[in-house]
Amino acid sequence: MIDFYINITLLSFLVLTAIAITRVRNLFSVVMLSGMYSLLTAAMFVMLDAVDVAFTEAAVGAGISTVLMLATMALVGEKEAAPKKRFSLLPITIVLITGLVVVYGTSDMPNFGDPAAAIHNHVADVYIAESGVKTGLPNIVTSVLASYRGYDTLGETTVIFTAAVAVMVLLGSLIHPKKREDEE
Amino acid sequence: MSSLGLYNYWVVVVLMMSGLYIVVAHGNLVKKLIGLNVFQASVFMMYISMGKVAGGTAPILDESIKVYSNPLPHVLILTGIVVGVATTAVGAALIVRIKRAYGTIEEYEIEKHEIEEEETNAAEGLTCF
Amino acid sequence: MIIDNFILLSILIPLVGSFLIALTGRWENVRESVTLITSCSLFGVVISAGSAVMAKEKITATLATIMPNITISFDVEPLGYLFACLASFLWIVTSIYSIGYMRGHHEKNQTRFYTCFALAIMGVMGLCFSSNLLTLFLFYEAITLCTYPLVTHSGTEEAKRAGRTYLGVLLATSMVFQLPAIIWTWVAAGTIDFTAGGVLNGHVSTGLGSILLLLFVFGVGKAALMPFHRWLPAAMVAPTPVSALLHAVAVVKAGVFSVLKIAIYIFGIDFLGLLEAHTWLIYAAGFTILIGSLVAMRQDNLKRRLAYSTISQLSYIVLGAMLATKAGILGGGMHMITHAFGKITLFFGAGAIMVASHKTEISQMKGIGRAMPWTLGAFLIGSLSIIGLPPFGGAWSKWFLCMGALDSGQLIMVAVLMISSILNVAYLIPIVVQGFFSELDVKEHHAHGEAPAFCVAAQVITAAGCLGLFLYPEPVYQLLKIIEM
Amino acid sequence: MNNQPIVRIGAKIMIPFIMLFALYVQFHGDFGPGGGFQAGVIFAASLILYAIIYDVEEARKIVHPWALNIFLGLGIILYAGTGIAGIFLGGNFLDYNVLAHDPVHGQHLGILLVELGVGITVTCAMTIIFFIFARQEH
Amino acid sequence: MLLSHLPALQVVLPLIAAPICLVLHHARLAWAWAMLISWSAFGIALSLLNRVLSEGVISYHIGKWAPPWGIEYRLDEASVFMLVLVTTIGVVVTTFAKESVEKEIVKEKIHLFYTCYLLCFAGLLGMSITGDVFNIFVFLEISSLSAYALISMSDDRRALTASFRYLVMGTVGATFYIIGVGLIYMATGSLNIADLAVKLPAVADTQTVRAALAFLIVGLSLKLALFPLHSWLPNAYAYAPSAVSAFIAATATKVAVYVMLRVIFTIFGVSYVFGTMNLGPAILSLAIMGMFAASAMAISQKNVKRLLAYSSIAQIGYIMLGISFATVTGLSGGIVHLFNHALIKCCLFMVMGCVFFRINSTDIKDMAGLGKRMPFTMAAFVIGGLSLIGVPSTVGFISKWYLMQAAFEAGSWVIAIMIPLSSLLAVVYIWRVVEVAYFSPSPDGETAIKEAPVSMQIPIWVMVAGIFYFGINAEFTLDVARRAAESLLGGIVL
Repeated sequence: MIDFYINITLLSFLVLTAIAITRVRNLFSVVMLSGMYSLLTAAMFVMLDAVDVAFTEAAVGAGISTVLMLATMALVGEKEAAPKKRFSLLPITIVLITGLVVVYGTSDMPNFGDPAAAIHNHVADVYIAESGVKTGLPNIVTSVLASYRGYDTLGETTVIFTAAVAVMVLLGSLIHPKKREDEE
Repeated sequence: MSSLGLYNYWVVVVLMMSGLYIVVAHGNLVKKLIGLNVFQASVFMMYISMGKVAGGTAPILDESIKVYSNPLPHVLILTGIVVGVATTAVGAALIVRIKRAYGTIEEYEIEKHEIEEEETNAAEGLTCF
Repeated sequence: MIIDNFILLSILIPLVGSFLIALTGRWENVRESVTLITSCSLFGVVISAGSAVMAKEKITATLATIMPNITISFDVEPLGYLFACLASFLWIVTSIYSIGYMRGHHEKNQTRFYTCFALAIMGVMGLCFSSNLLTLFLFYEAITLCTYPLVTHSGTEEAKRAGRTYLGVLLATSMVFQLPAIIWTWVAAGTIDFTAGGVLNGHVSTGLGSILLLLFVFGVGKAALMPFHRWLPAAMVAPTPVSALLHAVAVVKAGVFSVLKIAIYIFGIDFLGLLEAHTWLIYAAGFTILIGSLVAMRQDNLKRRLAYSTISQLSYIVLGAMLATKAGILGGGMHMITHAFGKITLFFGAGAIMVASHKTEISQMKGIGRAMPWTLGAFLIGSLSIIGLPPFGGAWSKWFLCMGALDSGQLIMVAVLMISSILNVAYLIPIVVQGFFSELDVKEHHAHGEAPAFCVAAQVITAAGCLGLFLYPEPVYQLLKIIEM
Repeated sequence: MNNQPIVRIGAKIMIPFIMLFALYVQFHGDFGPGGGFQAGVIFAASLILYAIIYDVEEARKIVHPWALNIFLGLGIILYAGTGIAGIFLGGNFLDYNVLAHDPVHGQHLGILLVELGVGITVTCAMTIIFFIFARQEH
Repeated sequence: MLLSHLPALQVVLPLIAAPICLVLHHARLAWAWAMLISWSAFGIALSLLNRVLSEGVISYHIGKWAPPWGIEYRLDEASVFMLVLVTTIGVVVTTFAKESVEKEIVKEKIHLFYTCYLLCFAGLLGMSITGDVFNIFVFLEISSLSAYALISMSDDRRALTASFRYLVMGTVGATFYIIGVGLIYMATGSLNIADLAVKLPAVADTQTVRAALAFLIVGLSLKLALFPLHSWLPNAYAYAPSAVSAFIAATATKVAVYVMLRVIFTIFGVSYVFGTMNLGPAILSLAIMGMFAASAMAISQKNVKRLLAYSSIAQIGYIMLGISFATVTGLSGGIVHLFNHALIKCCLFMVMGCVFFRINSTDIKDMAGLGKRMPFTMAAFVIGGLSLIGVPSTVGFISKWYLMQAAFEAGSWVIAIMIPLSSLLAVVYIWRVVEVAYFSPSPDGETAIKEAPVSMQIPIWVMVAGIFYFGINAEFTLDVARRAAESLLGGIVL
């Protein structure tokens, strides 16, 4: 039962953080809050048995992303202007509809954690049953990531590569000695 | 744990909505980007929640364990997180450039600049025709 | 050899000609020689197949298969052949005329003019020999696009506006009415080939048939049936040879030719007669005939008056097709020829006056006949032919049209034809009369003589044609008679 | 932060340990949580830490930008190369079974190699991205 | 031996080529490298096309893991059609890019340009070839991220905001897609497309699957710029470097359409989407609204590239219109239009590249008298424009014919008339440009403008030749499209 309470607590904190992010207008606080959000998410992932994901989320979400956003903020300033537009119904509508559709979709799903759900009994069961024998690795996530779905991971690596190249494109490559950007 | 029912998913929905709301409603580009992160993170949580098996443990094989949580969502979300940070990096770089080009990162001010640019163009156009 | 590749040759010659014209544009004498040679050889090729057509030999050619079972293909049938002869012959005459006109008028961009002209003729040739609706549509659109630069030739704001109307009306009608009708026919009948007796009978109800007929007839915007006639007066900003050949002969006749062809080979006159819509269209044509003439009377600009006259005359042919009788088709086909000769003569006259005296308004043309007797003489002959008086070609076609109207019991239409003839007299003859008998307005303008020799020659030829068509209508009559309906 | 000796010395001590931890995560990923991606991020973190403490231009001297660029791509090439090696050894693309005599060994080797590829690319990518951001002027 | 692994090489080749291109660091060298790779990819695509047409579906198991456990490449007529399309455009645009990029992009960044270009290329190929819904997402992101970078490379500062807006909307779209994938994954436990098609019918009547369909369609609609989710597109196309506009306009949205086709027809099946859920009318009305609204907006544009971008949105409407009929004719019309429109838009954007190359602007007002000064370039514009309008003997006519035929067969002649009506709007916006270019006097006192370089002319005229060739002899494209449509409508590809 302790799991249950931890779970509830974490989720409540997540909601609070998310709402705080929408309200706060100091970007520095927002970035910090989003780092917190990532850490809470990571903790949540641990609760849900996704240790690899938790590790990654902690390293990326709370680490790299936060550092990156801080670096950005150092360059662009940290104050968000007060909303100039009148309160508009459109965003609320879009968000509500999206939320309702997700609720609609999830409410027909098997209960949370239900071992009989289709998701656990079609593809994943085979991974659990045979990956240890076929790859010799105890970490199923690693064997699925690198071998069964190794192609996805190749793509993922390429995505990171693309991001690095894109940043070079936008802000100038490291190779060139430091100088002011030539665009302006 | 089964008493939770679908509670987990619905909390995720709330997170998702707040993330999307930031993206749609806020004009500050940094905030938008963070909203995008929140939105994506909540989707990741939805996936991981789907992979949870009651009474299961992390999918690392061990003699003594019988029930494991579903590893596939974990794999997918690992990829998802990477994609997310990649997007954040590109977005942040774009914001830095936009700040330099326009002197602001508020959407409506940028729009104002662009409309002005368009109008000066149009004025030139009229003299030409 | 020539007969085998006759169709492709007759399309290729103007195409190659246009390329050569574009290439030799720098030397105007060479360029104009090329034009003349091209037009003469085209006419030669076309005429050489005459006996084969008379003997009902099957001449076909397929260029490409666009979509499964839909091809770009050609065959020769009498109606199309007749039109091809007409267009290729008048192209020679117009080429002669153009040389005089364009030089006399010091026009710019003459190379573009001759190139597009040749391309338009290519379009007409393709249209004449098309053996299915798609090919017809293809060349129909090609004509529209090739003549657009001719309409906007001068590049003035007025010309551009006219070009917009021209392109807008022609493309809009063809794309919004004609193309859907073609595809609907394809979906309903499974074929869009021109077939003797029609293809629609038995595949569509008379209700749908009526809708299709309306779509087709209004879709052929070049037939200038009201209310889709606006493009024709607008096109009058083009240089006069364009108005003469294209907007009195090639383009507009391409329109009515398409109507005739669709009526005969897609609907079939039997099925056509069953359709509700053919009566409506008869009235629409009658309406256009009368209103066109009435509007023509009110125009002071000579070319515009002639344009409205053309609108009115074109509806004779549409009327002939819609009567759904053999005599009607015969009259329509014949009117296509006789009106062409008559109207081209009139336009030549208008152009000649413009070159020689720079006058465009009828009210300025008092006494002009004394300075330009040849021009105005030819103009008179053209007018008489249009009115339908013997001994000129127009008399025959009006006769047959009246016969057709009587055959199908449309007495009102007989009356319309009569009234229209009177109106023709009213808007054409005063021009000649004031030209010959009023005093020349000397103080306004410098004295001028007859138009350039090239122009006069062309007018004489076409005026002689009007006479010839009355005396020897036999070939035309024979060709039209062997159309299988 | 050149005038903060405590931070500088602290960092100097920590950086090797962070790197060591990264290596542990890299190669222990087969058994416990971790793997190329996490290792790459941690390794990059050590370099980023160095750059924060000692300025980016200093860090650039240690990890040469050219090397970063080359290794950035090398990771992918290592990954895809392992896959292509599978083709040349008679399997499909990314088929590790054929890499060694025994399929399980092959899998082991293959996973090791591709994880290494991921690690290299991620390290370089993260480092590059941060360095570029850090040397922008206001 | 390599021959049987061509499906893998198709994507991996440009993927490996990108990092190599990054270190080449020399403008010409990078270009030559990209050229080599795109030609090789083109060759691979053709040989795959040949194999699929003669032997049927190819299934390639990556890592020899049998689907649904491993990732499968599944090549049927539809996917191979996309491969050929993307690689053709790739070859053409790479040829074109040489001079254009040298002019528009600073020298030190040219190798980065080609790196991104190859990545985008690889991403699009990966999306077309894969048989796994999650893998589609990964490659979607590769192509999108590189596209954001490519777009932002232009000199115009508006390209930056356009790119950012694209990034935000594209990411939201991709995340929606991921939510949809998650929901169907939850319902079936599978990610493999063919496997999903087998598994879904059993659970089709659940809210989860319905919600999944909604998310997938909305997410992909964002990506393919279906009206009214198009707002990222006009600026992105208008202010990107010319070569990028040509490439992305011809491929990116098209591949998204292809993924949409996969989702609708292969995964969910036509009877579910159009029968049970009855989405046909919704797609149809959005398509028609897009056709008219976007064309109308195109008319009021001052910048020709922006005009063409709006026209692209309208053309997406045509494609979706064909899909919404869910008949063989309609679908093959849509697929053929996909191909045809790619040819046309690629050609037109390249023409604008040439114009920009010489006069540094793509505003209509600056194009006065250009018909005389750049005769070949502008002739290509006219031909492309006519094809966009749908004049017979060009490719645009073929697709319009098929779409109208589909409309008549579906018994809705009102829609059939809508198609040419919206083409009339195309006449208006194309003719605005034509009139200025041909019938307005060129501004005086300006230095003489030369025709664009030959290396930029050749790809344009290759496209023009394609516009005519496939417009006069469409049997091949129609045949492939028809087979693709049949295989899509047949549910699971056998």
